[in-house]
Amino acid sequence: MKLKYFAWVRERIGTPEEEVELPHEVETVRDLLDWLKARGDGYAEALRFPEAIRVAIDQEHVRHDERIAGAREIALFPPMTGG
Amino acid sequence: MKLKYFAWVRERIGTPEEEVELPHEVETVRDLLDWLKARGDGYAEALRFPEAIRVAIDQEHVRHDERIAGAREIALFPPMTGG
Amino acid sequence: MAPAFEPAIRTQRAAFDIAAETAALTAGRSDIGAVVSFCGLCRDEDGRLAALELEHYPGMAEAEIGRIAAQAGDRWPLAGLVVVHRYGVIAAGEAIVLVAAASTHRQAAFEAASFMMDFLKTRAPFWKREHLADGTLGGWVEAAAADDEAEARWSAFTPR
Amino acid sequence: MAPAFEPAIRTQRAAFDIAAETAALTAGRSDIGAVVSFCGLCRDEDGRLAALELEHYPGMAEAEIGRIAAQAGDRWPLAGLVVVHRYGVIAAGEAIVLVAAASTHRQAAFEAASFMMDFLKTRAPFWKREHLADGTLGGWVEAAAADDEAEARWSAFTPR
Repeated sequence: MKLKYFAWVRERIGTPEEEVELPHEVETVRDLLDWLKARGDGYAEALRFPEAIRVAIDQEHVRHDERIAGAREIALFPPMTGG
Repeated sequence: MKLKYFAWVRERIGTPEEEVELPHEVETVRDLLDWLKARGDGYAEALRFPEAIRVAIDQEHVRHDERIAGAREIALFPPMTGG
Repeated sequence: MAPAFEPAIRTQRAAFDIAAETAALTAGRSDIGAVVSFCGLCRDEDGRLAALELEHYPGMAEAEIGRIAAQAGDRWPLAGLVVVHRYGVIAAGEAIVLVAAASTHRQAAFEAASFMMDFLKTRAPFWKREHLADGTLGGWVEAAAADDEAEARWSAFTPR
Repeated sequence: MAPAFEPAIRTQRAAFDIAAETAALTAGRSDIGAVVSFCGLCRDEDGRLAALELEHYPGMAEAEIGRIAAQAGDRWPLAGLVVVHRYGVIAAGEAIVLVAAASTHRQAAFEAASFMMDFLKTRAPFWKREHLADGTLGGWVEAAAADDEAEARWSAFTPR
């Protein structure tokens, strides 16, 4: 599965995107955030306040309780500041 | 005193403007409309429904109970349809 | 409270250039975050109309638009305001009126432009007459009750 | 209800031409009575900023703007809608975003353009970073609570 990161989430994790193999027990967005936080200091720093992280599955906004089965691309980013 | 007419008020009265000498007893806009109505068929036709007539004294909107003493220019016209 | 800007107000027979008018609002400035512009166009009413002819009251038209602009300047923190209102014969598809409002923030610019248009409709001394598609002269356009209602909503309105 | 128009949505690095974009909305048509355009510009924050750098999520940005546009098309009878959102480094005083909405009547055009902007602010995947006037890189702009409130007001809103 492809993960994409934007803005300060990207900077703290240190890469704009990566391919990951998720363990079977990672079922929801919330599970994914918890799993990523344990991958290293950058991840822990980026995801320290997980409630601040916005998530899109296959380019659509989702809530943290959304199930991720079948997703091709999951993006994590801060609240948007466009416009 | 100068009177100006616009749109269908102008057309029915038959002139865009005229100078008039008002009798002493014409004190308000309402008095003026009544006095004008008696000046001829075109005036009567233009001012048949006086409540529909909008009035400006010296280029500012006024109500029909406004006193006209001191006015230099009074304009009569239908409700505006600009914009 | 006096407005902190000098509104640009014109009536003219000629067409206007929206890009030039709005560019003048922001030229040489970097404190403006939002420009909202409204352009009102002559509709053909499903092919019924060839044009609208606008009569206006020279002098009062500019003065009344200026009074409406001053009210907008009192209500919203505007950095600039442009109003151009045409008169004469305006063909279907052509522009009749332009209002552009500039402000630091978008909500003020949106509300001020909408306020200007609602008051221009009901208070600026312009009258529209129809020129029909068959070449004959039509009647004078009647004032719409909806426009009075649109104006009235501002009396209960407080900017956020 | 499907929108009766095809919104034009673009993200791009280059500056846009407001006149050309809005002219495209009305070209060859005489059924449009109102075009409301919003242009959002980069402010220098009292001289503190040289520029804003906008990062975006290519693909999702256009898709999300399209979803917002479809909602606007369901809510208001629009004849056309244009959204152009820039990314990359945008100097103070330059334009960042353009929304233009065309409709038969002015209120629909005003409300649709305002709705588009409120939802672009909170839902379109763009992030702003400050470039300071002293040449250094500043921080990421934080999302404003006022923008969430501006979005929320539409959930209680019914077009007239």
